[in-house]
Amino acid sequence: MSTLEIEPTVDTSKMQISDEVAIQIADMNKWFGTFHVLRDIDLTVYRGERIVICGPSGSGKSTLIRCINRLEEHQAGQIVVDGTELNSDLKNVDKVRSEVGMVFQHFNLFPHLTVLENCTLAPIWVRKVPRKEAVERAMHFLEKVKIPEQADKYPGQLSGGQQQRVAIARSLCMMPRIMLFDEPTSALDPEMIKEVLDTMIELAEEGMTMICVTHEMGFAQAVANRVIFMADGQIVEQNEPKEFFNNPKSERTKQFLSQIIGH
Amino acid sequence: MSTLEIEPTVDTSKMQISDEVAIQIADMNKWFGTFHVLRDIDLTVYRGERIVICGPSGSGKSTLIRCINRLEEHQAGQIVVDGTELNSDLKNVDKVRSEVGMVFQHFNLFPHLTVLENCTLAPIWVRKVPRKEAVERAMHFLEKVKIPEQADKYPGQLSGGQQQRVAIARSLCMMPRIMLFDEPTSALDPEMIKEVLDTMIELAEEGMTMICVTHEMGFAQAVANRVIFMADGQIVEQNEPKEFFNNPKSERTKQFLSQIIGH
Amino acid sequence: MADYSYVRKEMLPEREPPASEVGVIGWLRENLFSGWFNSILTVVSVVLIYLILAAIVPWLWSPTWGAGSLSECRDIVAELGKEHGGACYGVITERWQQLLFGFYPEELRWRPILTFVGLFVALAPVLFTDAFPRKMLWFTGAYLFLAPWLMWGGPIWTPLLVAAGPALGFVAFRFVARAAGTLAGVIAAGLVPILWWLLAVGPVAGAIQSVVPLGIELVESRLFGGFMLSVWIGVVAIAISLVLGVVLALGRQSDLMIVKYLSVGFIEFIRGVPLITLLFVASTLLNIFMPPGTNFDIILRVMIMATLFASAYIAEVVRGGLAALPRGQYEAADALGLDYWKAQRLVILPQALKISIPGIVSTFIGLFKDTTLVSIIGLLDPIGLTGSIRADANWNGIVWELYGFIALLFFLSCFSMSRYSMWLEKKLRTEHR
Amino acid sequence: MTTVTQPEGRSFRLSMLIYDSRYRSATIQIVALIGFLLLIGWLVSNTAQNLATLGKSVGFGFLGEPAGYDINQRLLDYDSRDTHARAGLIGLLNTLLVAVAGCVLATIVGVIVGVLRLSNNWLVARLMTVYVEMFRNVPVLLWIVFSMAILIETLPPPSAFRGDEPSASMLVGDSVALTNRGIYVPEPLFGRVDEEGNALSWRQGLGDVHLFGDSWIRFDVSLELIVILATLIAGIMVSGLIKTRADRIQNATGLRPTTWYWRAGVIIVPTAIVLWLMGFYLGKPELRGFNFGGGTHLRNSFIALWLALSLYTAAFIAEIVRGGILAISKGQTEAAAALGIRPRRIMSLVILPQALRVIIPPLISQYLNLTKNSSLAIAVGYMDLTGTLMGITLNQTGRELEAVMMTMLIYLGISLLISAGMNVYNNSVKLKER
Amino acid sequence: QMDDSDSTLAAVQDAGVLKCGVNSGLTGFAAPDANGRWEGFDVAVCRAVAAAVLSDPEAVEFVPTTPKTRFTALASGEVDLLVRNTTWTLTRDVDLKFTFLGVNYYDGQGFIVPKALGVSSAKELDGATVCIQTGTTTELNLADFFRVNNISYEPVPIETNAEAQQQYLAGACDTYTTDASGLAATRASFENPGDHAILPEIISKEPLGPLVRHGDDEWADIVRWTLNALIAAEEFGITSTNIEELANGTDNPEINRILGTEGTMGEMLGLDAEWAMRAIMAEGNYGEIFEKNIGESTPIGLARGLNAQWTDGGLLYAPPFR
Ligand SMILES: Nc1ncnc2c1ncn2[C@@H]1O[C@H](COP(=O)(O)OP(=O)(O)OP(=O)(O)O)[C@@H](O)[C@H]1O
Ligand SMILES: Nc1ncnc2c1ncn2[C@@H]1O[C@H](COP(=O)(O)OP(=O)(O)OP(=O)(O)O)[C@@H](O)[C@H]1O
Ligand SMILES: [Mg+2]
Ligand SMILES: [Mg+2]
Repeated sequence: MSTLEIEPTVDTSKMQISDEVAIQIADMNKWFGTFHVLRDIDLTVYRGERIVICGPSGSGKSTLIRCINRLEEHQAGQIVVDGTELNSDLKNVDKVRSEVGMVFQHFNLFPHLTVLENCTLAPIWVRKVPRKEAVERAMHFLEKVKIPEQADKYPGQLSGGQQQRVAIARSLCMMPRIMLFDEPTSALDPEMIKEVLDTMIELAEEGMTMICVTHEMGFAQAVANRVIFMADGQIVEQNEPKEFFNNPKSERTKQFLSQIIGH
Repeated sequence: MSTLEIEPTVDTSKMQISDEVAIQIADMNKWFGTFHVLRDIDLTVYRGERIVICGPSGSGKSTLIRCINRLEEHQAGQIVVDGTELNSDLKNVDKVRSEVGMVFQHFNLFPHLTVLENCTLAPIWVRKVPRKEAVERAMHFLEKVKIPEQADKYPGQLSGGQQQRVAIARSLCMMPRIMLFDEPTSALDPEMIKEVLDTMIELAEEGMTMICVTHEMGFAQAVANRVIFMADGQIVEQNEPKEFFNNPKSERTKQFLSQIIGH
Repeated sequence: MADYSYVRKEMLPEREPPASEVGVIGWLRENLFSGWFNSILTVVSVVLIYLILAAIVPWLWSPTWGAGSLSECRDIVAELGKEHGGACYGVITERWQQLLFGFYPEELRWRPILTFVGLFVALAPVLFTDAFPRKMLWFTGAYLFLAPWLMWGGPIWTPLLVAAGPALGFVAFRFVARAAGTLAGVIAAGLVPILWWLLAVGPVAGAIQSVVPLGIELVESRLFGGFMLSVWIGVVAIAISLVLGVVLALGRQSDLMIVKYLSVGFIEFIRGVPLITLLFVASTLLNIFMPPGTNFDIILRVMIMATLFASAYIAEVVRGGLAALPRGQYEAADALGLDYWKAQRLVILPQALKISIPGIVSTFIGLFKDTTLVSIIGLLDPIGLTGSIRADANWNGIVWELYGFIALLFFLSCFSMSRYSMWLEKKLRTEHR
Repeated sequence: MTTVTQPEGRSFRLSMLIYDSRYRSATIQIVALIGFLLLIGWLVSNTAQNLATLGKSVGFGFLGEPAGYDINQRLLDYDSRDTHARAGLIGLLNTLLVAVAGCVLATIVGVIVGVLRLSNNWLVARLMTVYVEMFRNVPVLLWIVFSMAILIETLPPPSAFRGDEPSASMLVGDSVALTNRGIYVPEPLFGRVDEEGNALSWRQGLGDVHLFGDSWIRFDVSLELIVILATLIAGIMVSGLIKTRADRIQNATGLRPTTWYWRAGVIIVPTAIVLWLMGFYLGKPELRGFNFGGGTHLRNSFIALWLALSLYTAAFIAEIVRGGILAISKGQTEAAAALGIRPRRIMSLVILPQALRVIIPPLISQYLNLTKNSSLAIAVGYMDLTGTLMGITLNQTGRELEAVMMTMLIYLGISLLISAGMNVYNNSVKLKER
Repeated sequence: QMDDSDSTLAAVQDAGVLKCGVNSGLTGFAAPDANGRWEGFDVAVCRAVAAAVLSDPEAVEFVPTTPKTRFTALASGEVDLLVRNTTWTLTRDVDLKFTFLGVNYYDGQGFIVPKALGVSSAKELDGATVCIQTGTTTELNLADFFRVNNISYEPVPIETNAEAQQQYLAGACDTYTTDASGLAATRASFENPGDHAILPEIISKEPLGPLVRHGDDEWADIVRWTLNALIAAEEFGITSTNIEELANGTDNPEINRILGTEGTMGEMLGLDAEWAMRAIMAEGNYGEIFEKNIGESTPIGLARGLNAQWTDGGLLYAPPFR
């Protein structure tokens, strides 16, 4: 993993963390068939927090954040997002999903729609935003991710970095209060990683609550206010980034960090 | 482009250039449809020369060397290879092709044949070499490119660098007097570039006439005795490597070199 | 803001999922009753299955294997007091051999069986490339000539001399290619075997046979029938159409306008008309198109038309395979100095054909099913035979048992072939980089 | 540009025909063409010779002669004194009828089965798999024969409806009869009268227009039909306007007004009024003599052929649909779900537009197959093109060459039309891509 | 026209086998049994010809034909002889260029109805659904009959007799029409034959007989006189059981001429003297063939009717062997 050197211009002072709880996960368990993939997860995320999750492959990181917007169903325990409990009530699911944006490793843009249409689709059909307003909003966020000029192209015509930035803009257009990122940079060429991370840093500076699965340790150090290390479906260690990287407590963490950095 | 540091062990003294003309291109023009891709190309290559062609993408480098073994047909002017003019006479084409080996960017090995079979195919069927001799010859060249132990594997089982070396050995098995390389390293991971360049340097040391499209400037400086810069289908500048890199004459060349090195 | 620092002291063990998630209940909940819509679907399906089975099973269960005629069956069923009647299997007992082999002489039936078994042995090295040694391909080659001989019989010399055709073609190629170039060589290699087969094989085989009589009993193709006929038409048509199809596919991919349009015209024509019209050509017109006095028997004529039919489809399959190859393969072959035919034979076709095998298998399945159409022009394939069997006063009025038996035969063979082709496709997809 | 001309004095040599790339392709093509022409010539001369021996001549005069046979299923009027040409036309229309009806039903069933195969209901998915495998792996001819046999054996004969205690009864308020001779449904009629025979509407129907006089392509156009069609089209256009307006409102305010009842209304109400004005009523089938009379009779042969072809083709279409949906990666669904889009909208906004590009080309070639397979109609006595032109006409007149060739050319024409349609579609999709 | 060099007789004798076109399955007339041996009334004629020409009644290659393929098969030389319940009509004789060689079965198109229908005459069939076997003269006769009587009907065309029977029994058609012989054969295999009646109207003449191609009179003569020999044999009481004995010579010169003990009839036909004897021995005389395959003792149970000898009031009348 390339440990990106983040310039010290990241302005953490702006990143306010309130006392309000954004996500509350209690005693959550999940199985795939008989495979126990998430075990007794307890996690409280406050509004404005920026959390980075790391851990070896297969440790359940993706599954955890996919549970938060119910792309996966958990079988035991509780997940409360913004005061709404995720259970079999589909209305709650809809509510949570409209609060929570998600960005995937492989962008998952809709290839048959232009960039602009990708961004306006959900606002128009889910939020019932007038088209004009939706377009304005989309252009606003496309400017924010610095590709307003690509609005009329199709995703296939963009580079990976550009596509991922469109994906971020598409999520933002739904005005989410929480953003989930699942390894947003790991499918990108090195030159493009930076442009995506820059966009994410900007988001963080604006106070967005973020949970990000990533192995970009530079990003974690610069932006996160908490790093969570998972292994075998459990939260093994969590701490502030500085402490976490300089002074890991558990053996598993040490071993993992040495691998990542030695790489 | 990574400018590879070539060790100064390259023994240029061995690289003899004779007065004999290997390739003579005069006033050659080529169009793709109405697009004028090569314009008034004049080029004389002497036996034993090592020529590197560089230039921006789309400038016609590949097309030029593909004309030399008639993978593309030129529409005006003359190309004489080893005393044989390339014209509509198919016998001449066959003759030239058997004198000229070519290595592609994407290797183009035959995936259904083992490495050894890849190397013996053309000698047996084109040169009518007895199978035993063809195998011996193939093993000889596979040793030369340092992968005799892979002879019975299929190309799909090899790394990119190994595949490209097999491709070189395959060409050599036809005992060509001239070798053409079209960006032989640009599809390779950085670690593998060196092994392929080493093989090519070895070839150069043995006095093979070589024309190589590449952006590996280290290689050009160490091995080439002439660098040709193309742009817009024309030869814009040519010179000895030292002069070319340190003291480019034309604006286009300067601009190009600054891009390549600044990158 | 809390203090986040947290370290797990000991790792949690893996636990069993809650009972509602696994086991029978979990499975049922997840797969059958997740949500009201699914529950309704499940109930509807169960009812449907019950209705179908309730209608069929009692009918199927009927101990009539020994009955010698429909009326005997009726008596047996009536004795059992079955309300809705029962199947009459006596007809299968009596006629299954006919349905399988047609009128092929009983004492010679080992020959089609042997041919059929040989087919698998011959196909094995082609279809399961990894599991069988390449040497077995020799048997595959020999089988091409052995199988027709086994089926039709006659002097051993005929297949041997027919097999000599390709060899002669090769010699001709060598000779002519040296004297007049590859293209002429290829033409000669095509013409010589054809002339040899058409003009020389018959008399020469006859001559040798009169000196050294060696052979097996001749079986006329009119005796072919039943399922064997379907298989045999399918196999022969596919085998020959492979050659024709490759030629057509190359023609269609060619830069030469006329060659291309001739190929396209042929392919599109054949694919544009129903097979039944081609079979009508076989039954009513083919003899008119041939020189006066020529007389193929109807099964040969059907095979000819089926071959033409299959070759258009195979051509499209092979074309797909050719198109799937990257351009670099052609260029590398060119740069090595291989000429067009060598490049095709050594580099392009081996790869393209391998990619095409699933498509070829599907074409075969389609053709195999379509062979039932020959019943419409009076051939006694399984469906044609049902007519003849029902013309027997004993079995007049039988419907389901015969059709069911035939459907079962077709289902078993087509299903297993299509499974194989799917397996192969999956394998090729992972293999192909 | 300076062209280097070929050095002078290089005269033409014969070997250049093969070894010179300028002549080589021409040489090969001319050889191929000559070979082809020779082949054609050979076939034609053989044919001529054989026909001469048989004392036959080629000619299409037979098409103008009376056919002499009756056709039960026909879309245009026809009786046994009409010509063979008209019989052929009736057959062709029957072919087209069953092909179009088959394509429609096959698509509906295929899409449903394809989607259900992906259902997370284990039983349903299995059931659909069984359906697909069962139909795909048994020859279509068997299915056609089977479905005919099922219709004949399981449905009651018309006589079962007769008598004081009939063992079978009509459905849907005595207006639909399922019999083993086919299905009788009410037919639309105009100019309704009351018991005394007085017209109940302003017109006693409008009558028909006869086109093409007495020739073999003559046909009647019902004026009522034209009026209804015109009304329908006008309604649909107004409905389109309403949709445009709804779009506009949605664009402006984000809220889409509920307009479906308006849109349905402007189509249905005017049509209903027009129908009433013309005295529209449904003529119910009723038992008359040996058969049901009145109503529209969908014959067994048609239904059996239609069902068998549709269900058989549907099995293939189901696989195509399933493949098309699977080809759209799971990521697309997840991304849409994560945006809060509801499953049904995900289908219509994200999955289907993409899947259709994958699905439609193979779908159309299935339509082609279905059309070609409809030629198996003779197995159940449905008088399609093969049954008339290549069947009874051929058999009565002994004109094998002409009849078979004409049939082939007609089928070829249909196929080419369908594939031309497919090409147009492919090109239009391609344009959208980049 | 054919010249002598490709005479059918020579071709058949060269091949050593007679290619005979038959129905692919018609109860009593032609059908293969469980062992694949063809049996039936038409088949017997083929065997008789083979016996006459090749001295081996088994030297027949039976080519199953459908109504659609039969004429092409004969015209193209795929079969040497067509014996397949084919009606002798002017068009077939003249326009299709075939030669009919006599009549082996006088048939006529009739109707079968369930007795429950309460119909006693075909003229009462107004509006009925009629099953017909397509590709034959039946549908033309049917169209004519209903038109002449100015009544309507609904034709249901069906490919094979077996399917027609199935539809008729299920009530999918009110009546089934085909040659009366076929109707009788079909009715015989019903579960309750007594519930069905064959209507009195015979709406057509259907003389069924063997045919060959135009232009080879020698071959036509052989087949024609083989058939005549079978008929005459019955008239003169020559049966397969007494033929050996009669062949030793009798007082009846006509019998002697038929059996080749007198005269040179075989030679005239280009055969040997015992040709007719072999033909009769193959499956018996006409009467025996009839009884064995379709007569009253068989399930088909056809009465001789029109097919009785002229001496018994029928139409069978073999020209003199003289
Ligand atoms: N749909 C599924 N069905 C069954 N097992 C699954 C499924 N999805 C994931 N798993 C398994 O659950 C475990 C955790 O998967 P998860 O994707 O959450 O890991 P991760 O930590 O994100 O790994 P990575 O870094 O490779 O993305 C893995 O062992 C995986 O194989
Ligand atoms: N077969 C072809 N048909 C039409 N245009 C072509 C063809 N091949 C190449 N071209 C065009 O000719 C021009 C020169 O192509 P060429 O491949 O020679 O460039 P190049 O200098 O090798 O570039 P690169 O560094 O990208 O390989 C390009 O504009 C290309 O688009
Ligand atoms: Mg993951
Ligand atoms: Mg290039």
